[in-house]
Amino acid sequence: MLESGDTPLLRMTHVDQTFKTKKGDVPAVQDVNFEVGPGQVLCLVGESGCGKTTSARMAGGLLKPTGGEVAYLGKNIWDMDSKEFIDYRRSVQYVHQDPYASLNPIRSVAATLTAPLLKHGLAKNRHEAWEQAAELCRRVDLTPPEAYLSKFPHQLSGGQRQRVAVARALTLNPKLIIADESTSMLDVSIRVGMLKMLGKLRDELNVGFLFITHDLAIAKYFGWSGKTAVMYLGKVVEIGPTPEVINNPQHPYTRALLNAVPEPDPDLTRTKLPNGGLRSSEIPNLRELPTGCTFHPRCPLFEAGCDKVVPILAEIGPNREVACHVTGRDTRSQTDSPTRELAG
Amino acid sequence: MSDTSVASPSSTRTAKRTDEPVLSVRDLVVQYRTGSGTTVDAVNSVSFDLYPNQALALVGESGCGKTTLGLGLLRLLPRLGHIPSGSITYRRQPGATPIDVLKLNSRQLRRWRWAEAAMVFQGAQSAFNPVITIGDQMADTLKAHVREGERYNKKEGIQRAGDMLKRVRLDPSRVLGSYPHELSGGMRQRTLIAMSLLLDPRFLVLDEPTTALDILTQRGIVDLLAELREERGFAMIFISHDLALAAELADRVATMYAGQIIERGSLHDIFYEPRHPYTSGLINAVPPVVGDLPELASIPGSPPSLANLPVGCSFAPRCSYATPECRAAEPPEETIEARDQGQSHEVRCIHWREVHHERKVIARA
Amino acid sequence: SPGTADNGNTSSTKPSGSGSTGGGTKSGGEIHVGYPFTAPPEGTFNMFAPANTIIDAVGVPYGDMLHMPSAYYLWADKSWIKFLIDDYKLDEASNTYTVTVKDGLTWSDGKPLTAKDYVTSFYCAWLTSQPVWKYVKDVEAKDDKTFVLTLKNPSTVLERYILKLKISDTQTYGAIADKVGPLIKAGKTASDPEPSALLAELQKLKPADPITSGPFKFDTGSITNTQLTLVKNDKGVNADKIKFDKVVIYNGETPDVTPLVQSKTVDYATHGFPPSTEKSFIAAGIRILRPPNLSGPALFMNFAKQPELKDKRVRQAFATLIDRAVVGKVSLAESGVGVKYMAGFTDNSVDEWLPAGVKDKLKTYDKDDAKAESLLKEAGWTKSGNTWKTPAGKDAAYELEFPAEFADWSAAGKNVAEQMTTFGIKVTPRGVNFAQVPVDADKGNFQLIIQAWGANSHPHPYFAYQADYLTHNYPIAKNNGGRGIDYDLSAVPGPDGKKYNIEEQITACGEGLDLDKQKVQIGILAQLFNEELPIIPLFERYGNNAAVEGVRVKKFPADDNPVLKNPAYSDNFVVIGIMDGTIEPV
Amino acid sequence: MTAVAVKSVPVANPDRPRTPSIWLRIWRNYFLRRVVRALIMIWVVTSAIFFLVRLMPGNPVDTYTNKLIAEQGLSYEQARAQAATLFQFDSSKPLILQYVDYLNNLLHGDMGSSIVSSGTTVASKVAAHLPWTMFSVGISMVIAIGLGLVLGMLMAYRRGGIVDHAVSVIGSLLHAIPNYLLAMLIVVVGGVKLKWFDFAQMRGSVTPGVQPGFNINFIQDIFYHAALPILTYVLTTAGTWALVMKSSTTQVLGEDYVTVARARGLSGGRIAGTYVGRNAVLPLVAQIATQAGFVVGGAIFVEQTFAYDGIGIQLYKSINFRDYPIIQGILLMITIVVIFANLLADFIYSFLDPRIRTDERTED
Amino acid sequence: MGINVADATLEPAKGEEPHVSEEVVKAKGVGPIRGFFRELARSTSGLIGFIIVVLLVAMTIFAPLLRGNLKPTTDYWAPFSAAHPLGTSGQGIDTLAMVVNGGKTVLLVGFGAAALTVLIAVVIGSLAAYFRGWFDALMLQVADLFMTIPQIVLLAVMGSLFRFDSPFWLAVIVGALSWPVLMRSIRAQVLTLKEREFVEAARLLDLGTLRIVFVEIVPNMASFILINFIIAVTNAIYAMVGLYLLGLAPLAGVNWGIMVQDGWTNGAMFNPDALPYILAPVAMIVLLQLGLILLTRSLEEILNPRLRDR
Ligand SMILES: Nc1ncnc2c1ncn2[C@@H]1O[C@H](COP(=O)(O)OP(=O)(O)OP(=O)(O)O)[C@@H](O)[C@H]1O
Ligand SMILES: Nc1ncnc2c1ncn2[C@@H]1O[C@H](COP(=O)(O)OP(=O)(O)OP(=O)(O)O)[C@@H](O)[C@H]1O
Ligand SMILES: [Mg+2]
Ligand SMILES: [Mg+2]
Repeated sequence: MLESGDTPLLRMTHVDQTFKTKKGDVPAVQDVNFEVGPGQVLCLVGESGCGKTTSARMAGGLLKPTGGEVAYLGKNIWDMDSKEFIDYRRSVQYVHQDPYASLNPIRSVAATLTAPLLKHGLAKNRHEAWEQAAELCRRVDLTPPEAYLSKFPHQLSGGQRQRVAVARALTLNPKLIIADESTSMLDVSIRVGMLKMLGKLRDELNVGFLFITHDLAIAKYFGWSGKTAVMYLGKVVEIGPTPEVINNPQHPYTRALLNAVPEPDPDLTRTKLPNGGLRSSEIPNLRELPTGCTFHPRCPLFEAGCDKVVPILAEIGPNREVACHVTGRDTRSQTDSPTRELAG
Repeated sequence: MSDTSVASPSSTRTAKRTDEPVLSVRDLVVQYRTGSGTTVDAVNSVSFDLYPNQALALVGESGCGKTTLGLGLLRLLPRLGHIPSGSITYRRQPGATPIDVLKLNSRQLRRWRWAEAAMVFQGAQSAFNPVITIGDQMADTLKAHVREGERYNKKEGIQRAGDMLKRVRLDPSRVLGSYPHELSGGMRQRTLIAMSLLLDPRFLVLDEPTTALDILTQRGIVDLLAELREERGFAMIFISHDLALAAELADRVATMYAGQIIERGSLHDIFYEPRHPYTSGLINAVPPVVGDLPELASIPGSPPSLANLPVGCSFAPRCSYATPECRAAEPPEETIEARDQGQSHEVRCIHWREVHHERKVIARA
Repeated sequence: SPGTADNGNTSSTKPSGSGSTGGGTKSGGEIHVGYPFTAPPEGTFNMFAPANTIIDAVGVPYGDMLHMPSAYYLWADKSWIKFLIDDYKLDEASNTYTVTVKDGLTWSDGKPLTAKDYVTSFYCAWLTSQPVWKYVKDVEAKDDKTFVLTLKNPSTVLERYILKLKISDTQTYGAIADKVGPLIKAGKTASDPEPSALLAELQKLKPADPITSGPFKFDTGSITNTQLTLVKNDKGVNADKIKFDKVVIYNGETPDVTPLVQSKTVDYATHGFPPSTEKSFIAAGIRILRPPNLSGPALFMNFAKQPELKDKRVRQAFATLIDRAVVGKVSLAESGVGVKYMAGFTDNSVDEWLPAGVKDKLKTYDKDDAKAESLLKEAGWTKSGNTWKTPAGKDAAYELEFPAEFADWSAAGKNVAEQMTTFGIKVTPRGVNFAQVPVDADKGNFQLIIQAWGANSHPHPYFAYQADYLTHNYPIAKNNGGRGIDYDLSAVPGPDGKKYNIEEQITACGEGLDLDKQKVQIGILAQLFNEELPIIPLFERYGNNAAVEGVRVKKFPADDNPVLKNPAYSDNFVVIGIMDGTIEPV
Repeated sequence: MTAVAVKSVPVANPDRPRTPSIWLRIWRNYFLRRVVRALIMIWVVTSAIFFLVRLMPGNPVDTYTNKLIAEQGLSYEQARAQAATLFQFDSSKPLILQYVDYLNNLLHGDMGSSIVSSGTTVASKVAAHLPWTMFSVGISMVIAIGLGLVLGMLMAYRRGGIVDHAVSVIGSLLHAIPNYLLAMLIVVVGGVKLKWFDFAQMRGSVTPGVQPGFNINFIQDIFYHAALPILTYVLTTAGTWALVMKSSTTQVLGEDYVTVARARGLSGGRIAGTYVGRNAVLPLVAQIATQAGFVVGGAIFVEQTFAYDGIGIQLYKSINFRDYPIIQGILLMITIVVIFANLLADFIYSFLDPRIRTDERTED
Repeated sequence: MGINVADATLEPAKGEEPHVSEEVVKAKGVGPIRGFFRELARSTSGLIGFIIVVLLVAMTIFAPLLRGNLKPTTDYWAPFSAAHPLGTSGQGIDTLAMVVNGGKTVLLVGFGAAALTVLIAVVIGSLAAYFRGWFDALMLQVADLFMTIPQIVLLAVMGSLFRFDSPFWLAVIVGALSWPVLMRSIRAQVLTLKEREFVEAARLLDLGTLRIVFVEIVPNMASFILINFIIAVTNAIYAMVGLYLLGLAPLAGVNWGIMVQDGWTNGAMFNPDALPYILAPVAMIVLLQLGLILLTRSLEEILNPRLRDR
């Protein structure tokens, strides 16, 4: 799936994550496969609770998958020796979803930002680190930096915290950034600035992105040249180049998502179908997943048999895969390739 | 207000819009003390009225004081925040005696909160006690507001909590028994929304309630809120930076910038004829979801630091209409003619007449 | 001399039909005393149970009003108050000792107290290896009144052993005691297996309600770990004379009993109260009785570690530079009396035990810094600045160990250290756990250490010299894996220029029945001790018994009453006063 | 369409045996594993106590032998023999054999008998004294901890207020006075000088003659006697708890969920209890558990001062007498209780804090 | 502690120029001491506490100058008088002089032992909780062992083998025996704290385990540690007194602990004249603890930015 022969920065193969709780196992992520190369963007979209964060945490090495492999530059991160792992650690940065929890309450913004700089020798002394931290603040639109550097997280607004979190991820000049809803608390204007800044990193410094968002407009804007994967109940149900996924969605779930996007136009947005046209708005319980296609109870394209057979994520075109009996069949009948190919 | 009648879900809530607002805020100032004795005005002389059954969207740049305003309304400011001036008046029903929220004692305040005025917080991660189950926290909320002389009915409580969870599309059997850390970010947010509606409050402050939610769920929530509002007639203040959501939900919109409400008006007024350059810029910055990759317009410059506001109009440094007068004095709030009948439109910009907003035509797939 | 004791003596030697006649003096009074004891379950009424049992604790001294010894000794006039016996007689020819038991004595269960009970008691004493058996071959009851002991080697110390042995009842202990006779005849010793088994059996007895011979018995139901009550035994010895119905014994060591005395809950306590407490008692109008204790702390030196101390002039210098009176005062106020004669045994007995003329030859080592300096200089010590140097050229600096928990000894230790340091010999005080002190002493792990001189169990100087010379010196310390002070006892130059073997000398001074011969030996020992100072006695301890008058008890013996020459722990004067009715309730 | 064909099977963990042996399962079971560890711990400590006790300077036979020689003038052999029979303890027996015997007896539930007071079993001694200590210290701990936690929370709530200052001052004052001294001051000042109470009557654990049993009389009586020790313990420990609790509470009060709970209109009590208190108490659980040792060990000098019939003073005495079996017995009790209290604390902790619980499961 | 006190002092004043960072950076270099006092003054009671502690420490340092005569008189247990404001000891030494001179060892042992206790507890507790696994299990066992091994017995044995003569060794002994309780508390807190996302974030930045534990996590419970440190100071002092009382540490020299021991064995509490002898050292210890507790008020605010209100 990678254009050139590059080794992908990150590759997830058959990754599973099952949480054991006292009420039973929660299969939060099942059989997820994707890769992110340098300068590439993979947007992960999907319903709340579908396993985006869990996948991202596995990609970031924060959670050991219960099955499958997470590889960085071709090497399984859980088989790495400590030197390799450190290299991976520094090259892959992660921005947490909730900036209220991911900032240390007793460390000022300056302390948060200068610590990694000093630790990894990116700044020679405190003064330099301070300068760099100020620069980082400016990059995430926390201006003037002096007003923010000495603040503590509880003195910042949600969006300001989120920007500090992003700035922190940038300190080490990472090769891959995993951003979990990292612009969700920003207003449009600042968000655009941020995305532009990140886009520059992507284009000029070849930074790869695993970009989690629920906002398809952002996925579109930021991931236009990359790919978008749509997750549903722990599985990837559709994946492909972003323009195609957004402009020509195949999976009924993706279509529903797109139908539901609100518009900044009161008249227009109120004409949208409730539920994005789905049959039900009920999200099934992960512990008692529906049989067959897990989407079938909500699917507007439901057919007999959908509730019996589990659809596989099958190729329907160049770099496009969809896990749907109905739309998959329609498109595949032209291409005639029933078996699934795995990338790499 | 009598304490005993607070938790009644039964009374008729579908009150008609009258001249009596449920909440009227006048010249509210919220200050934070920071180190070395300085203070910042995170909310600066804010006034608005909230009528029953009305949805007021509060939009604005990150850090402009939306959360602070919300917290201030419920008197939930952190220990370093305080309200030096202004007033908050609450009226349970049209015609009821108004209550000065700033004068409630702690007991009255406790009864008032959540039963009359609830809030969904930004950052739902830390909004729940990490060591007890969601179910217990729900029950706590219900128990805290049982009417005097009555006893908390456990079965009914679970039933009510379960119903509410179902409405935010969560599976009660799973969520009630879970600890907060076992839920995904979005699930927590929905749980918090469910909890906020548990007691049928008269007005609701929702602080970016859907930021962590996917579009379908967001939509579900928005629809749900609309539906519940219709059904129960509560008013709400919907804090968001997402104009599209506001467009979907609100009747009225107020735009905040650097601690002040710089423009407020009806939904249509704000979206179709915004008179403040900032509002206009904000609307233009929303990226469309369909079509080819557009060049995004953003407002030039960065938001000012509250500690260090420019003299005069605080938006002036970023404003293309700005003139020396703007930098000389703070612009007063002017009431201008509204598009919708019976609505008002206020703006803090001396150049409002010059501002002409181009309505974007959104191409639909 | 006249006085209460004399009266007691005469009255108690008169046969008295106990309980039946003349008991008109009952007034229903109580006397409260303080003493540590061990409550059940481990505290038992078994008189032969090991230490740390209830009887043992009550045994000294109030238990004497339960299980009586044959007689009480009056130390001032060296006579016996005979409680259970009419007479005792030594027959040197047949090497026997005959004790005649009083008529008409009964146990609290109504059975008569006879010579048979004496046999029982002495056989049990054999099992428990009581020292009396060092001198006795066998015992028998000739008839109900006549108890005969056949002696191995007669000795002057024996009388006290026989008369002070508590007589226990055959009812309780007879069955076991009966098996002892054959064992003795078979030539067994107490440590042989059979007697050991028998002893174990004896010690396991747990009499539920002890049978007593004295005027009191236990109120067994009321015993808690804080107090126990003795109630009148009307059948007991002198029951008719006793003016008290109850004796309440409060359990506790000094700090526990102090507030009880302060609040006048306790009328009489034998505890050694530290000076500050004593001061507060006096301030509260509580009387302090000061019976002798015949011993006290001494400074022990480690000769193996400090060869410079082997020079007797150094020790004499030490004795001269330390103001012993001050040490005594600091440690026990009026009850710590600096040792005067340095004879190795109590100053009180110097007149009694020393042959004429010897006393005058004893040096008294009065505080005299100049003298001490000259002695040290003679011994080759030098002084530079305020610091003495030993002949080896080292600064004279020692560490003085003492038990931290004993208020008087630790005060003494600190004071000695202070005085010596002031003099220019740096002594660092070091209080350590009291259980560790004797171990250190025996093992020789010390430089200077405070231990006891003298002996309070028996007035004979033989016992004092044992403690002074042997206990923490190699003869006994070797058993504990060390050489103690390591003072050479084999050839000590005497006043007459002869060399004496101290061990032999000590043995000789306690042997035989010829008191005069013993005194000669004691005289030599006293001079040897006085000249050589193998240890430096610091002060002689007197009791500072608290006595509360006017609350429950009318009066305790007056200060000049010779009965107060009796030590508090044996032949206690309050017991005597209760027994003969001279101590009365208010 | 045959879309079923290649459904990928999650990679199973191949090196995990199918049916683990019972031992493996026990090992895997977190709770069981902790219990086994605790038992091993008890054995280690018991052994350590055994040898340490014997390493203490002096032993009962030597001490007694010395006494006999000194006071009764026996020969060493004589005295030694007598002491040996008296104590029914042979110090010449190889230590390791004594140890094996001891362990063996322990396994059969026999803690041995006192060597100083023959015929007294360790079990009877513990049974006679432990209940008093547990009663007095137990009650005081409950009161002190309860009081301390409440005061601590109050202080944190009213940080800088009068309660805060008052409790800080009084609490640190009382914490800085050692309990034995306070006990003595209570006796001297309250009992002797001011005569607030009849100290002589209150000494001990029961009034002589009061029959034990479940009757008002007895219960009243034991509370009457325990009042002073309890007062002492409470006064000297409550302040400490308050101070620790205050700092813990201060941390929790800053948490967002407390603000949210306030917003939810929960009553102050509920917030204080379930939202603040419960979270603030978490770090204290371990400290509270270690007090278990105190509950069974008592305070030597306090028990002595009030002549309270507890185990602490017995431990002290037995150490002074070098009564090995008694020392071992009492210390064994303390060990067991402390170890199990810690174990319990761990379980309680994981119960109180679900975040740890799941963590435990995924990791083990 | 990992908290950078200077950081906390950098609240910008209103109206600062944009390029203020230069000055701020410089302020970092010069200001710690002045900054420290400014922080201290945050709370009046904190300042009072600080003054008390400083005075006590100064008293012990300058003791010989203040009241140096420790020579005995013949006036034993003398009551209050002008010559002896607190009376005299049983040896006739001026009690006030003893109190003034007797602080040094006690403070050394108290602070030393408490520092050791807290150091061991924090290091082991936090690392054990952070790493879990065998290290945690092992450390828990060791802690349990230390907690359960009877100290009287252990000390009696050690006392017979070694000499705890120097304050240093006393501090080591006391400190080494009292860490387990705090260690368990710290461990419990770190167990929760390390699950926080900000710890994850620090790990992602590869800040290094030690830094994560001691700079990111541990300072979050600084005030808890602080209060425990203070309690440990007093506890250590009384543990030392306990050693004296049980005769396990040598009584040599003048110090508050020995005064308490000596007063106790000599029944000083029974005699009003002697009472100051035992109560005065206790009062000093009380004062020390009080000073420290008050001082925490300021320190707490320095360490926890959320508590600052001025
Ligand atoms: N405790 C505080 N002390 C000082 N300043 C504070 C404090 N809390 C918030 N602020 C400041 O007040 C301003 C308003 O914050 P607020 O949280 O209300 O913003 P917001 O509009 O909700 O922003 P966002 O959309 O990013 O959540 C921010 O600039 C923030 O830095
Ligand atoms: N520690 C855990 N224990 C049990 N279940 C968990 C745990 N963490 C996550 N889950 C469950 O796994 C599922 C996926 O969670 P995840 O956080 O990945 O969702 P998400 O896609 O990020 O959702 P959102 O957009 O709402 O953040 C959810 O159902 C969640 O409840
Ligand atoms: Mg998520
Ligand atoms: Mg906000």
